Amino acid sequence: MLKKVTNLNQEQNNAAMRAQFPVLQQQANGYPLVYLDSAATTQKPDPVIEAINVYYQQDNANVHRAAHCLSARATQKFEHARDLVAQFINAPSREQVIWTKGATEAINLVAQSYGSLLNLGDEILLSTMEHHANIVPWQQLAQQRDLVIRVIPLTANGELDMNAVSELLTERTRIVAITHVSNVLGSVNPIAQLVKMSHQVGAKVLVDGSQAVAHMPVDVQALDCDFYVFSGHKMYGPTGIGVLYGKTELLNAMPVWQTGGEMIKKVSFSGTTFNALPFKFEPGTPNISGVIGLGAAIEFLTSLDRVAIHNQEQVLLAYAKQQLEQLSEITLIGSPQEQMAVISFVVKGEHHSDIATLLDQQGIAIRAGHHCAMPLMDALGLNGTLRLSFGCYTTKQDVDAFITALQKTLEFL
Amino acid sequence: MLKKVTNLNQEQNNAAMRAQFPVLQQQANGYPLVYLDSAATTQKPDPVIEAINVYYQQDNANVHRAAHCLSARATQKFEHARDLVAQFINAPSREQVIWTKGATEAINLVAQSYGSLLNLGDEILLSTMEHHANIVPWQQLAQQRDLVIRVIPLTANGELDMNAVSELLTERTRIVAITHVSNVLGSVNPIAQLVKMSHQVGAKVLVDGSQAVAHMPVDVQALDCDFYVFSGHKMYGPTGIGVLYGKTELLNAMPVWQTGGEMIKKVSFSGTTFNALPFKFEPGTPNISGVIGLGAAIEFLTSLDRVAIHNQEQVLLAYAKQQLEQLSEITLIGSPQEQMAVISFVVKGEHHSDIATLLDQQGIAIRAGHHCAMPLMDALGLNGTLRLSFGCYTTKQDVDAFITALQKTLEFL
Amino acid sequence: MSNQLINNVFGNEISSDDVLDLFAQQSGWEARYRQIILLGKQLAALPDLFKIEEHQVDGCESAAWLVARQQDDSWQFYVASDTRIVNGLLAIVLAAYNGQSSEKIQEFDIEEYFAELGLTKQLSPSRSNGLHAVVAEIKRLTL
Amino acid sequence: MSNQLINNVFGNEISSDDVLDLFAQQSGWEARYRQIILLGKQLAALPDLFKIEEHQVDGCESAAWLVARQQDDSWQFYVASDTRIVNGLLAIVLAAYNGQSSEKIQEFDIEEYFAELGLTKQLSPSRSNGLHAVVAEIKRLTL
Ligand SMILES: Cc1ncc(COP(=O)(O)O)c(C=O)c1O
Ligand SMILES: Cc1ncc(COP(=O)(O)O)c(C=O)c1O
Repeated sequence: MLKKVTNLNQEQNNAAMRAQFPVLQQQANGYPLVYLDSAATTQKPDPVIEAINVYYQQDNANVHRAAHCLSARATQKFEHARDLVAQFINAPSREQVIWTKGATEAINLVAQSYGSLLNLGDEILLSTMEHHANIVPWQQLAQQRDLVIRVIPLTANGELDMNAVSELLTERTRIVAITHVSNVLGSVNPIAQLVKMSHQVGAKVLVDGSQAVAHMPVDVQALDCDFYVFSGHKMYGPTGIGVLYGKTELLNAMPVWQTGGEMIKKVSFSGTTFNALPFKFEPGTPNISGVIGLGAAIEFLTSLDRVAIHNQEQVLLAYAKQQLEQLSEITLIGSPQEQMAVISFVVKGEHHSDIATLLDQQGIAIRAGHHCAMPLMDALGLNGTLRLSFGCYTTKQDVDAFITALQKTLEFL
Repeated sequence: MLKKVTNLNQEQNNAAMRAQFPVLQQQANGYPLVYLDSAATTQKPDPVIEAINVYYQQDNANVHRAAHCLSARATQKFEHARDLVAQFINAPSREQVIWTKGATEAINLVAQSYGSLLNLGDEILLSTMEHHANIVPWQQLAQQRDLVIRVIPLTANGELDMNAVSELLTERTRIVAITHVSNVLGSVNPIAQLVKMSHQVGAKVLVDGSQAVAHMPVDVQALDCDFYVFSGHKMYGPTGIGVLYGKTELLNAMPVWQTGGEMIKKVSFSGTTFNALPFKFEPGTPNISGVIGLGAAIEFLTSLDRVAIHNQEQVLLAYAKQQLEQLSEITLIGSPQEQMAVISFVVKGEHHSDIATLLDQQGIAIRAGHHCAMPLMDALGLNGTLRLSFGCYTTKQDVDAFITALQKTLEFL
Repeated sequence: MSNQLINNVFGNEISSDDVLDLFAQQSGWEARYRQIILLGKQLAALPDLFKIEEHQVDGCESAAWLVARQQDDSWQFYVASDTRIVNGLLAIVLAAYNGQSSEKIQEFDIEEYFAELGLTKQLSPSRSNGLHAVVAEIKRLTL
Repeated sequence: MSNQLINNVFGNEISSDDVLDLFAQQSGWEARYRQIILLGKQLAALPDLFKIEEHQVDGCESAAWLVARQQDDSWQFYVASDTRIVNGLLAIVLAAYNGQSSEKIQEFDIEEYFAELGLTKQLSPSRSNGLHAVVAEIKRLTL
């Protein structure tokens, strides 16, 4: 559907890329829309929108146990998307890819199912930079089962304090739940190293890949993580669909969580037996169009020259930081060695919300607030930041327009 | 978007209706597609497909806490859909409409959250005709908390045995979970009466409206039920979205279930407080396009002359039953007094799967199997049935084509 | 800082009509937002002692507080937020509500007022500024 | 009914080439499915004693059983299903696999075979007939 765009210069490249994203072709408050909120949700390219359309216009039917050809076709597309995801993250088998409604549900699934195997005094290790989705489910679990939550602190530049990790990991640590990339600071965490250290004490590792999958290659076997979760809507795919990857022996050992149709083998009032992976964790009619749209998003992503996209995002990141640093009122938050597509900053003497509102008046969409990371804000002593975040469609022009509008806003206030 | 089609004769009506459903305009195995599997999932009309398109092409952004106009627009549409659902089922307030990924998740939410308030020896009352989605979550709960499950048997014609109900309801009954309409027999259950009886012993009632909402008006206040659940994809809406309605005092009293972003007020490692209804039960980025598509489906449904549609479905039901009864090999399963858009039958000496496969060869899509109702199959002494089910787009021609193909199949075997 | 609640000029000296007049002369976001921020600066400071959870209005990305006092028939509202723009918007709201009776407050068409000001979007429940929540709270208190 | 496993004609007397020849002459669903059902009728009955959970193949909407026996180098499979069409499809599968060595079974291109028969869809994992599961199970047993 989508060819690799090569042999064009950068601007033509950008134009060809942006042309595929209908949302970007609009004005906001009378200015051309500059969308710098991709960490909240990415925009969707034509092939993804089209895949959803085609599904509803040609193939819509309930999946599995198909007696009729429409259902067989829907099932085939649905299960093909599972293959695409498995390849995308290099999962050893397709049965290890479980559909959820998003990263949040995937973490809840692990916390409530795998978590039910934990006991009084067992420890869970989180970090200060986690998104609420990777904190609250563990807090709830800890309350229910009398577990202990420990927290990896950050260094001054906004990275995991790896020196603290070896002390925090104990023989009681059962789960380490950690984000691959911070949604506030952009910090990329040393997952492979953390996994190795955690496995040494017998702890399992869940990686929150929400902010990673769209921006860097993810290889769950190379990371050797036990669980990996992400949302479709942050990687150019539809809303309402996400993925839980898990190691087979863990997924098999875990009790079922939500139950209902599709995930059973035999139901009777005297007792019920359950289906095998992946269906064991997929009760009810799934988000079929969401799954198929996510498949299209992965085809879109893999059709791109991902190294080039990554490089472009890195160049923009460096450029935006350099431009921001020239403004004396601005303080960048965090300066991790490896940073991915996200920049947080604050403006001296101004509330983030005022800045965001005035930028919006100039067509610039960025996010202001705690970014669902209140414990991180507390640790930083901030009540919020302004955050700009990039996607494959972000250009130098976007950054320039943002800087111009920001300068204007600062003069204005 | 859609005008009431009046002053046309029935055939023109039908043609105008069918023209709105792109899936129906195709051939299956060389024959015009005859889709008689609407109880599994309904087809989607243009306005629903278009609403999803418009969202992704013009409005896509993460909802709530909007600093920028794209997000404000997405939020406005998203929350407007909640108003539409509240009106559609006559909920007293919009905050009582909670988005889930489907009926299955809605039942799991109640079973796991409200269910956690139940204690040893408390009783749950189900019926023999329940879908697995309204059985297995309660079985799991009963196992975890040592509860007792009781089951309302059916009468010979496939209705709830209301005489048995008064005996089965005891002062230990805490929840009655019952389907509004059977997905196998089409039986319409006397919910208002059941609710009254259940409330007399202090039990709460959850109604599984999956097979009702597309076919009959639902008024949760008139039913006085405590919870009502349904899926969008069975009422002309998208996949991956469903609704839990609940009484405010119950929803407020229930502990949170899944947790994460959006559903919190304040998060810190020393403790977390939660948001108010409906957000308390909606962690993470929601299925925004699903919600907006469901809103469009409700606008579509309410734009129709629903009485006329209901009557047409009833006429087709009677016609199809009458045609089937003329075939000596056919036995209809169940003959409830009030029946909705669904017919089950078996063929003497033939396996349902063979019949369905051969009908599929002739372009006819019906379902064969246990329909996620194994306990009902056991009670009926069957290993499966053939099921045809209708939607607003089903015509007499569909039924005729089905009967012709069925006769041909019977001759063939 | 004093611990006394100080009545605002808004609604007492500056009416909603005054605000409408002010905005009729502004065009473009810059002029409008300059005006908003100026109005916000004229809000009487809310003593810290009132900035407690009881007075905090939920549903705002930034913090906002609302204190209400009824004397005889009419209401006075005291507000604060930690952002300039929300302060300005609160001033505009108070211009319509302060010194009014419950009936007048219920009757007043605030949507229409904000529409005339060209600020419809700021009042929308889909905005995170919390203005909608403050207005809803005022209406609830004066019901 | 005997308790003995009886070798099938399929794969032993009727080869996959024979089946291909048979289907080459049929066109239209009626002829093809008539042929399938006829083939199914020629399956040797599987004694009830073998119809136990251990032999049941998961993933079928209808029940299907598979028993495998290896003698010297070659395999014999014994199957049953409660539907006519699946029985026929199983007969077609056995025509390719019975009497073959593990290597031959692994090598045989069953997708291509079903494609030539015009039955690609019946072998698809998205079909509920369980044929795909039976073939997968045979491949697993002979690995
Ligand atoms: C009566 C009934 N209840 C529950 C369900 C489950 O709905 P879903 O699979 O959309 O969650 C269905 C549909 O399959 C149904 O027919
Ligand atoms: C790091 C991180 N984890 C988890 C989430 C939650 O994802 P979702 O809301 O799609 O479930 C997000 C996005 O908001 C995130 O950025």
